[in-house]
Amino acid sequence: MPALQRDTGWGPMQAYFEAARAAHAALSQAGFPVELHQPNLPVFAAEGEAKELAAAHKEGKHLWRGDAYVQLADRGRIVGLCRFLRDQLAYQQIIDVTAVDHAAEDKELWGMYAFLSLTTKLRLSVKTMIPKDDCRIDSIVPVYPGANWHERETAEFYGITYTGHPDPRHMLLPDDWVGNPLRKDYKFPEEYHGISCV
Amino acid sequence: MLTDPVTAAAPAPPQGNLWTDLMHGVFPDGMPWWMVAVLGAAVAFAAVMLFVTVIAMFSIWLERKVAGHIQVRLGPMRVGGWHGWAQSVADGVKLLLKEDVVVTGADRLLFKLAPALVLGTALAMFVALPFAPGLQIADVDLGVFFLISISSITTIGVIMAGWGSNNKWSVYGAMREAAQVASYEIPLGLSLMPPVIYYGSLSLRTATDMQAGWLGLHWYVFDPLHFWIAIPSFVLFFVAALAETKRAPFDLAESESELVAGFHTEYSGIRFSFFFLEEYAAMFVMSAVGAALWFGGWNFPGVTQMPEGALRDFLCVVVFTVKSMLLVFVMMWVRWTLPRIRIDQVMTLGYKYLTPLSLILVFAAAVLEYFLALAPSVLP
Amino acid sequence: MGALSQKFEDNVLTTKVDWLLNWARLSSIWPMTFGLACCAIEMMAVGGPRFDIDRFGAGAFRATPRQADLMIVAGTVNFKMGERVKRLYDQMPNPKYVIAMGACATGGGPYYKFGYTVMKGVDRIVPVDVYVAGCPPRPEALLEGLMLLQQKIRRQKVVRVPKVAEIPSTPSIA
Amino acid sequence: MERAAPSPGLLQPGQREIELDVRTQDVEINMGPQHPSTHGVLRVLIRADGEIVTAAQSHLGYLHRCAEKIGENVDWLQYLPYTDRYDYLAAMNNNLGYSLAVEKLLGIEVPPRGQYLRTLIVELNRIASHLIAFGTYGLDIGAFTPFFYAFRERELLLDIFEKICGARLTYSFIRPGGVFNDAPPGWLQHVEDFCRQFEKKWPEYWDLLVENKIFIERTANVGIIPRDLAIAWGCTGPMLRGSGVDWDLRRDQPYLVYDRLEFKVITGVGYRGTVGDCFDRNYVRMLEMVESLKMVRQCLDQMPEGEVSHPDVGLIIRPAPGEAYVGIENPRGELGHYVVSDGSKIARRVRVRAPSFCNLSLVEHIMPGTMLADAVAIIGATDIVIGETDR
Repeated sequence: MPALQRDTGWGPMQAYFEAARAAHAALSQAGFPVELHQPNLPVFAAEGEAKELAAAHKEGKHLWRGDAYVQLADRGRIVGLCRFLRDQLAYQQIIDVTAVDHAAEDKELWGMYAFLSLTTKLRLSVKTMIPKDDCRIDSIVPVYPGANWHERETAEFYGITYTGHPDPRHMLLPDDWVGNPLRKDYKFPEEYHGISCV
Repeated sequence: MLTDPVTAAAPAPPQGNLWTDLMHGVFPDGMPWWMVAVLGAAVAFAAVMLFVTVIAMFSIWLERKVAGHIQVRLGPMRVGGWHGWAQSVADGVKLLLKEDVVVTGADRLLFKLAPALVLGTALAMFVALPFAPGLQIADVDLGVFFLISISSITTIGVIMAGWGSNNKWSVYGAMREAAQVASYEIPLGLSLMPPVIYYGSLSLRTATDMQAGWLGLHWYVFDPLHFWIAIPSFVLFFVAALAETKRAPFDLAESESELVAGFHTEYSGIRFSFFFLEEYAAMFVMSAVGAALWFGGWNFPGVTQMPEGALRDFLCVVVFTVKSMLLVFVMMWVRWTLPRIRIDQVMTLGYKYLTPLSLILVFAAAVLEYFLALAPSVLP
Repeated sequence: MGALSQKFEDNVLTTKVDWLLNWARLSSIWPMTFGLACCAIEMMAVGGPRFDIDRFGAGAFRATPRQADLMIVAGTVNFKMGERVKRLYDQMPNPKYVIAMGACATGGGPYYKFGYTVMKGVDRIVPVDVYVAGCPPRPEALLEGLMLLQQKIRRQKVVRVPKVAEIPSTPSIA
Repeated sequence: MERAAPSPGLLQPGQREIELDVRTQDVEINMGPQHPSTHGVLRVLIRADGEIVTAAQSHLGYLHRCAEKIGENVDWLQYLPYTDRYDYLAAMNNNLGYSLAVEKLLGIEVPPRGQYLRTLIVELNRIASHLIAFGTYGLDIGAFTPFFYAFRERELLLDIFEKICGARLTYSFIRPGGVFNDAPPGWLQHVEDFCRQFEKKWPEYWDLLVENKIFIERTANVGIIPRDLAIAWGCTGPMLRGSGVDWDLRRDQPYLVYDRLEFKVITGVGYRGTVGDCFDRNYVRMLEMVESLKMVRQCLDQMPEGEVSHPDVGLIIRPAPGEAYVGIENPRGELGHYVVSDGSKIARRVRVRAPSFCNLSLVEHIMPGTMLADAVAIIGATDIVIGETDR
């Protein structure tokens, strides 16, 4: 039985790389402070990759695999970037707005935005850094209304304030919940309204 | 609780019926007329109560079995043994034993009065049903009129229940019921007119008598000259009756997927069981009216021709009940097949389609009778 | 039953009355339509054609707690929902029963350790009669839970005086 | 296309006067979290003027189970059972989405038979999920019987799943590296038998519910979502296709072996009303069942021999550092898994982009102006799974 015709089983990889490259080019031309991040490991793991990774880790080299993404240096321009993506590059849909907290001692959160174009069939990830001590970023709801609930959710999970959000209530947690559960330094509650949590 | 207004108002029935005959048997010298009336009413009430309870419980069991079999399952199978025949008994006893909750903030008087009113009207309707030649509690001259006017009182009970419950869902259910019944009274009443014109009487007894005869050809629906009016008017009546009894697809008052349980959301235990009984009693009454006016009442080939007597009366009761239960079965069948209509569509259907259609039918029936009266000799 | 409840000594009559009342209760356990999570799908399957809980007389799913006898807590209860579960339980009229269906309702299940909003068992807010194990339990397991509940109801004393500190006896075969 | 999110506006109590000095007051109704037609524990706060809904506001979180936090605390493979549990109606699809994301970081390819088995079983699961959607939608509209018919067929499907992985609902069958085990003997025949049976039953559903006059009246022209609104709000799946957008990840960004299968992408065409109404959403689901059946048949025909799993993937997985997003076509829309790895055996972040969550966010904005019964129809047509919206 022959191997599969296509390179992967998880979707068109190359299209993503090209999408990130093209978007990076267009965005930098439009004056956005963006940089392109592309994985430096091959799409498929070679034999003995684990050793190679361990060696690279010792040397402090960052080898990584996965999706290419575009990083926005100035988080204040996220709304403009979204509008550019929507109007110029035909990314009609916001797929996801989320954040990543890598470690409790990190000073910054990643703000992640995933876009999808229904016409060019491309996907794009945009990342921007949000410092934890000034945890605010502009809301992109005016551009993509679909980001509404994603931002509400991320706001309560990470304590990010999306300035200009039309409906900044709690999304999933009770209104009187204390803490931002997806932060790495989150302490699990002992009790809630008199009901023990352990 | 309930004194039958009709029996009380007509103290000395001109001919003896079964009950008065019985009384005369016990007191051969005769009783004072008021004692006859009171005792007759009491016995009638007991009989109706028993009959209604049995019929309603049987219908509830049947509903669950019918629903089960339509839905490719079995329905109750364990309780009591054979096909869960005791299911309704268990349900009834359990509901009696449940805690009787009266909600905080409820209008206690309305809340408690509503189930009694609803069940009372359902019982009152049984008074006019002609079960057998010798077994009708009161042969009301205005039988049909009496039935449809009494059946609307149920609505008042429903509104009381909805309002008294201090629950928004209940109020919605009550208001829907009010709107729905108010609009379906008209087609219901009008769809009863063609048979009334045909029989020339509002009495169900007269109607049944006029349908006596061999085979079913004297039944209104099968009458060779009238079936083309009888069948559409029956369909109209049936649809309006579904709406009147709050059955699907017109069960907006208690529509489970929208209003939780509608007007009886806050009712539990025995009071809830009153609503339950009423629903099935009302279904039976409506079906019985249909059976009496369109399907020959107690008449059945062979039974009609039997000599008068207890056996014949018994068979008549069986025939009448079976006919009514068949119509009840059709109501159940409809319920488990069709989706529910929205309230504005209910109104549209009632006012824009059923009412004009029933008016046309009344007109057609009147014209037909007029011409038949003109030419009595040429037609059979 | 308020005036008569638990006032009478054991004798033939009261035993028979209790038998009848218990029989009615256990034969007509109306559950509340109260699906929370994954287990709710299995609860629906129990009402479905293959398992058909209606065979036991427990198929009349009532949407309103006022008319329900049994709350099947089918799924994970978190703190936000817990208040509602408590309220729904309070809204049910006596006698009322609770089946904790599945691992989450029983004790937090797979969310025990890291589920910061998950209540570690619904028995922290409402009394539970029967626990059904599984994640989610098979429909047969829920049916068995129902039958266990029926057994439990069968042993209840309604008009008879309950013996204080009765040692629970194993049900005999006879 | 600058569409600011309209504020639900439930926060200030309001009265309004209409003509003839009749003062009416809007009623605020709390629908849920325990309500027969909110599909679980969704809570919708509705403000209604009589039967007309004037505003609606969804409240979520009654089933928040911290799936994303758990993802950061347990092993890569340990997380797999949690994916079963957020969309419990289509657990295979969730397993698949997560596995694909992890495989992307692992850089491995599943052997052909594994891929075919995955496609086959995912499509079967899609049928099972759409069956529930169809049945419960009937329930919402007030028809009880379709629900039971749907469950009858679903039980047949669950038998198939049970035979291959031992579970009825939460399978954990598709896992990083392949599938749990190969099909047992006779299993493929069993699937074929199911296809034959289902083919006969499907027209019954169509006649019973979809072509029913009352059903059409209740759903056609109700809750219309125009094309651009659906796109802007990030709707996916049948919700997007019901609005006439021809977009299906299985065709447009093919994963597994979908590029080798022939199938049609069903879009709403306004079969009985306007494009994008509730009827169309249900219509898309109904016809997708047929398409899935076709795909299952093709998978059976093309099923290759060989291994089903990648041999290198053990119980402890250490994917390469990096991040990966994989979106797959779940029965409800695009199910995205965004995983971030630092090379250790525990993930840094597992983000689930739940399709019901995004689809539901639009619902409260199309409800105003409809009737109370329509609100139920709209929620039903969205086909949400609360486990997934809340995670």
